[in-house]
Amino acid sequence: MKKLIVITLLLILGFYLMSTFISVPFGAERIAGVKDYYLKQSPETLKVSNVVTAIVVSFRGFDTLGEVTVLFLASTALGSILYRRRTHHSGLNPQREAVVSSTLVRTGAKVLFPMIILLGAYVFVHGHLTPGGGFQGGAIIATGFLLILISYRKFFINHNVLTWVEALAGTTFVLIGIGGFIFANQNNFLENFLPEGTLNNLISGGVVGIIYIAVGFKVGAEITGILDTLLTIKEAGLNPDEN
Amino acid sequence: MVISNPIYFIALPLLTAFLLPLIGKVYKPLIRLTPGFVFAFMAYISFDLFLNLEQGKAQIIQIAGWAPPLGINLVYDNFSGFITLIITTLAFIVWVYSYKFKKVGFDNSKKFFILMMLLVAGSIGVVLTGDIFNLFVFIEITAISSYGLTAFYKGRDGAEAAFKFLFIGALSSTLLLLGILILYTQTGTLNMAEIAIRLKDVPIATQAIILILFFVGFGIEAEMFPLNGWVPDAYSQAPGPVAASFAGMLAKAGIYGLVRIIYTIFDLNGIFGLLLIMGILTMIIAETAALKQKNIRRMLAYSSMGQMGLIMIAFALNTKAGIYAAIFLMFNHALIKTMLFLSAGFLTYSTKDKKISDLDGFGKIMPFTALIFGLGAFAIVGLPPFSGFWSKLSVLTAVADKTYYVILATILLISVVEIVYYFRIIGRLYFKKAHEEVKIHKPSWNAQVAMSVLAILIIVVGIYPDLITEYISNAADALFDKSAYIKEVLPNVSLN
Amino acid sequence: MGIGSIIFLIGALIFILVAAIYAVIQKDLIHAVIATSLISLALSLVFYILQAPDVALTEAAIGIALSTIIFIITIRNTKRYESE
Amino acid sequence: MQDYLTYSVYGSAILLMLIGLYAALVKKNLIKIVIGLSILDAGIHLLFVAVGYLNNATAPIFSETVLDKNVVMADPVPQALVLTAIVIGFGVTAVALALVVRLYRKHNTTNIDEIKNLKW
Repeated sequence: MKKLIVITLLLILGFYLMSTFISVPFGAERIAGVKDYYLKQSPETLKVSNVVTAIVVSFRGFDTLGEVTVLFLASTALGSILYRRRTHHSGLNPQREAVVSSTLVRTGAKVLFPMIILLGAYVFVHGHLTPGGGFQGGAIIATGFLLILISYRKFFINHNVLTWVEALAGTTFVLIGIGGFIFANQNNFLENFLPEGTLNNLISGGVVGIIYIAVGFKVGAEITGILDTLLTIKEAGLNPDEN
Repeated sequence: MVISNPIYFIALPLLTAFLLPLIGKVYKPLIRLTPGFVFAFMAYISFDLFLNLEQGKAQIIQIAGWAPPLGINLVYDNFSGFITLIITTLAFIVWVYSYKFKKVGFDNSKKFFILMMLLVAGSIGVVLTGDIFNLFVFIEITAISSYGLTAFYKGRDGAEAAFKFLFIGALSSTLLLLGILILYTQTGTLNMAEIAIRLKDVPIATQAIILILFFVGFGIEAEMFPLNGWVPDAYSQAPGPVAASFAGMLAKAGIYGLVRIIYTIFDLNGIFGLLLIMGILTMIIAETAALKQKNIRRMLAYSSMGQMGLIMIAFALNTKAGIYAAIFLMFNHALIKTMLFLSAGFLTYSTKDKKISDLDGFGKIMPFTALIFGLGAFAIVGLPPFSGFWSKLSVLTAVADKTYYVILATILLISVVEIVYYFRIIGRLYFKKAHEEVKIHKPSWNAQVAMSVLAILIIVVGIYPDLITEYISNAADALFDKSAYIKEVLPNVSLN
Repeated sequence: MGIGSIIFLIGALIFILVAAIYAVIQKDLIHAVIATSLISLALSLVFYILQAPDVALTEAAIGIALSTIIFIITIRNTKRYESE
Repeated sequence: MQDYLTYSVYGSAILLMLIGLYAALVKKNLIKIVIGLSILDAGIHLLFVAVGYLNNATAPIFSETVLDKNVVMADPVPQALVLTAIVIGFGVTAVALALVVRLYRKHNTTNIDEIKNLKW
């Protein structure tokens, strides 16, 4: 009975959504809006060839700050929800009791790990030139650490390093923002205060590249932190007296 | 002056939240002190900015140097400034209260303050931003920090409440995202002022769909009727100061977003009827549910929902008097509910179930806290010497001006219900014999300071309402005059 | 858009829907999670065809790998089968 | 042809959302609910990118070969927005799963009907 009601409601919702979206046919020319300006200004003024990067980091850079905050928040909230007790003796990773993975997996992981990290770094360093950027690069780096974490059960991520990377990358982002506030022409938060350079050079786009590198470090560190928290979940003993 | 800039309301808490783990490595007590400095500074600049803001003017902050509609912009006008002022002040007071926040250890107080700071930053972001997608990002920031804070205590059923909250929140924020997408396809822009201009050419049916999606998206934080299932659970399971800041900041940010969308972007006649019906339903259902509650925190949560319903009714009147009353109510509700939650936190500190019946005779056992709670109860039902009276009076006159006599009668009836359940508690506090064995927990000095400041504010505003009526009236003007908002944000665009 | 891309696009969309239905009705949660991971895989191909390489890359890294792994870790810490 | 594409792309995106919503609303298993939410997210992301596509467009990147400005480019704005949305969705999923683990620790079940300390 409940299923029937839900399905009926969903079909009504689907019908209305479909009738709304029919008015903008797939692939047809769209209403003129901010996008035309972005497509024009991004290569001309900002000297960033990847327009999506230009929008994410410069035109809508504030969203990106918020987005990085969301990830930071997720990793903090995860820590507070799952209550990781700190193991002070760092060798005592609870996962060491788990089954050791095969030599093949371990060797493969060892070979792949540097390549994955390199790919991730490449993706976020070239964020303003090619597809990709801080989020993608950071996520790729996190997958590299994930590979190591699941193939070497004794691998222990030093949380001090993670904390430092996370905090410094986040601070760099905000400080670049405040730098724009102080040094840039119009004194706006996040405004570019470095020379733009020439289009399609690695060093171009002013602060865009630097911000995306900071984002890459931060996203990589945060997702690695989330994965590590979840992987060491067994450690979390719930003490009912803890109120 | 460079120091006073609305951008700091968001940049500063984010910076501190990112740095807090490092600060903790330098010197542990700084974890608790730094948020206080930041909140105090934010409260200072919000006073500075608000008092220097000319009436009817707005301060537009461009981010990254792109003038609106291209980049994201913050709009600091009389209305958003007033709400920011409330939020920053409450944030500081809540920090004072929770400075010695139980003995949870430094690692946990670090997480607590990070989540708390981002909740404040997110709420202020929702209030200040002038960009519809940025609004969504800030809504998500407030939402995720609230999930974390709700589940903060391990001993309670916080995880259950948080999951419920997360479920409703994730669904409604997805629908909000869908609404934003439809808006973008129809108007080609994300700036709220420009959307308001371009929406005239959009078919009414499409507008209605977008509006319903937005209603669902903001309704959850504004505690609107079908979406407020999380409220009593989250308020009763979260730590005391968190419940206080949900009432004072989260709900305020939600209702702000809703009315900003309704008044500034859309131009549909049916909206106000819908908001009115939702407000009445929310108020009636919540207040009658509050009457039945045995747990004091749940009762306060239902009462908070009822108040939000009343605020919605006042906003739905679509007159200046109605908006004025609604903003006054928001001010009072933020202050008084915070005070009630903070004092209730200490009254029921040692009891396990936080039952109302456990409070018998506490008027003698904990005179100060009980007095604060009593003051709050008197103020929230709208008795004369307190500030709640003036806001309730202005709501009633605004409704009467519109000649909605049925609604007037309903509000009066619901007020009686409110009086019944609040006075029941006061009766228990002062006129019942105490239980044999009571464990009490004396509020620490900083908590006493926090509660006293709130109490003094309420009494002062109650005796001299003229102190703030001018600001509220300016805020109401800022919301009501849509074309002024558009002109401030987009000075080069001519309307029509 | 060439005819080849269109056929590929339609095929990927059908695959996505089938995988989604499978993910919803499957009682074994690990299988359901693998199906959602396949949704992400097909989705990132669709994004690539629709000229959104940035989004495709993000979906590939986050949707296929990271989301799936956090689901699997959770399932390993809870129950694998959905009971009626 | 164009009509068929409109119906099939938007239709499947909306259908994907509905499937996700159905799972989230009807299923009793907490992990299934989270899976439903992530399918719902996937549907929205598809819808975003589909709306941004223009006929015969290239990706919005000015490499050396497409520097003549007459090339039609896909709308970059929905792509930028969906990047943000994907990352936010990942954060929400992680928090949701952490809550599931904690609920399982406490109640030893992932069935929503058996977790009812608070009234729904």
